[in-house]
Amino acid sequence: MIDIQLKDVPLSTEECNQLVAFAGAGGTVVFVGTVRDQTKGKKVVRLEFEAYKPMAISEMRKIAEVAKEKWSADKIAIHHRVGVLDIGEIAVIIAVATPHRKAAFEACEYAIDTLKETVPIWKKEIFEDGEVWVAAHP
Amino acid sequence: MIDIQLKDVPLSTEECNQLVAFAGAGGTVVFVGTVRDQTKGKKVVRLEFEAYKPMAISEMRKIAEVAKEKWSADKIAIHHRVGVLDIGEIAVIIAVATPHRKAAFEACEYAIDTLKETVPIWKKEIFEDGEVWVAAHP
Amino acid sequence: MNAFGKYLIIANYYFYEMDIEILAFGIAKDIVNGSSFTMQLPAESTVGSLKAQLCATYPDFERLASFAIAVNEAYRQDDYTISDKDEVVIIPPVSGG
Amino acid sequence: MNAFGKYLIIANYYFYEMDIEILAFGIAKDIVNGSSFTMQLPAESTVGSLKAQLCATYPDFERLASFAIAVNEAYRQDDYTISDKDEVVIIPPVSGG
Repeated sequence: MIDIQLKDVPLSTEECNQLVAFAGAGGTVVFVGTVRDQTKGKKVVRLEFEAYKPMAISEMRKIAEVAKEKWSADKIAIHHRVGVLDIGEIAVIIAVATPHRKAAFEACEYAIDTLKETVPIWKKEIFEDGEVWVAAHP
Repeated sequence: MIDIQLKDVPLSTEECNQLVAFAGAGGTVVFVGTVRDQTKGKKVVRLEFEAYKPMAISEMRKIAEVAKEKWSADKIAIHHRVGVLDIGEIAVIIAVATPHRKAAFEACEYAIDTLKETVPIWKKEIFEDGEVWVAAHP
Repeated sequence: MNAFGKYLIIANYYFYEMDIEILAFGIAKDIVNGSSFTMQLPAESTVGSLKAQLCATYPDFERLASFAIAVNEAYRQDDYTISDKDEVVIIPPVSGG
Repeated sequence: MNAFGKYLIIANYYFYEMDIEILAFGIAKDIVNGSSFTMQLPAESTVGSLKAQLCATYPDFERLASFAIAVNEAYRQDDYTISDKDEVVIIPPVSGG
């Protein structure tokens, strides 16, 4: 069960948890990324996420396939939000269920680390006096 | 924010996630343990969890204090269910939010590993033809 | 105090017994056939001597993967001394989570 | 085929140009001032030569922490050859999650 979604409506941890739940699970590990209220002390008003959708989905799927291959994590949900997000809203949820919980921890951490490096999604932080594409410049 | 609960009603991942969420979180890691439908191929009908309540709470609090000390994980919720659980119901949720996500993964894994070793809670598996206290015998 | 006086005091400790209320959980409840019971222990008994007496009275404790004793809501080592106002609990192998 | 004929074919490749539709996301959109644009590239251009031409036309690309090119929905190395039916996308540093 691999469930990859890019959604422009709020994400649900309950939904992701239920998607990956299976009768033989030793545990489910869920990573939840939320919108921070500040960057380097500067107040963030809101965020905008933009994705190159077909490739974002295929890159997230690749991550899930590697997790399945390497940690037998064949129950994995990766949901990412796009559009305008307010402070405290959930930007990403990664849920992994495995027979042994150690594998779920490792696969989930691999998935979020890799997502942040390879998935073509971009975050723009909007401040009171301007905006910036996160990580664009060195 | 340390939130320790022993509850005889269903646990909620949304609730735990919201309890630990804070404006500066780099990420929240949630471990969810559910009731399996079988043990060594034998069908489990339901489970019963029993706790030595005051000490279960103080031992869970100790775990949270160590996580806070070692990983600066000062936002942690540990909710454990007691009573009769059906297959698929959630037995435990551990949610940890930290400024840097690596710490949240490590603290959450430490917490569930230690909970399973030190917290005085006992699980009885009820089969169609009998019942057994899990892990009681070598 | 002379040597005889000292002996008397020791003897006094030795023969004084205390009634300890013991709580049992999980499989320990099945072994002692109840969730609490009272055990007579010599004064100044330790956790180690309580465990030995439990195993002597209920041999099923020796068949467990392990068991611990909590006194006043904390795990205690074998050398911990039990007093008669203490809350003493048998902790068979835990299986939460 | 003689040497002269071979030369002609090479010359033919060299002068043939293709119009490539390029999509831009994130800060790349701001740099090229739009979410898509058309670039004329020599036939058989590689990802490497496209990146060089992008930097020559829009010097702001050189100021990015990095940028990659995706062709047909996958990252491609500099030696990958672009054809005129390909979907070519500029991928500035990603920041999802």
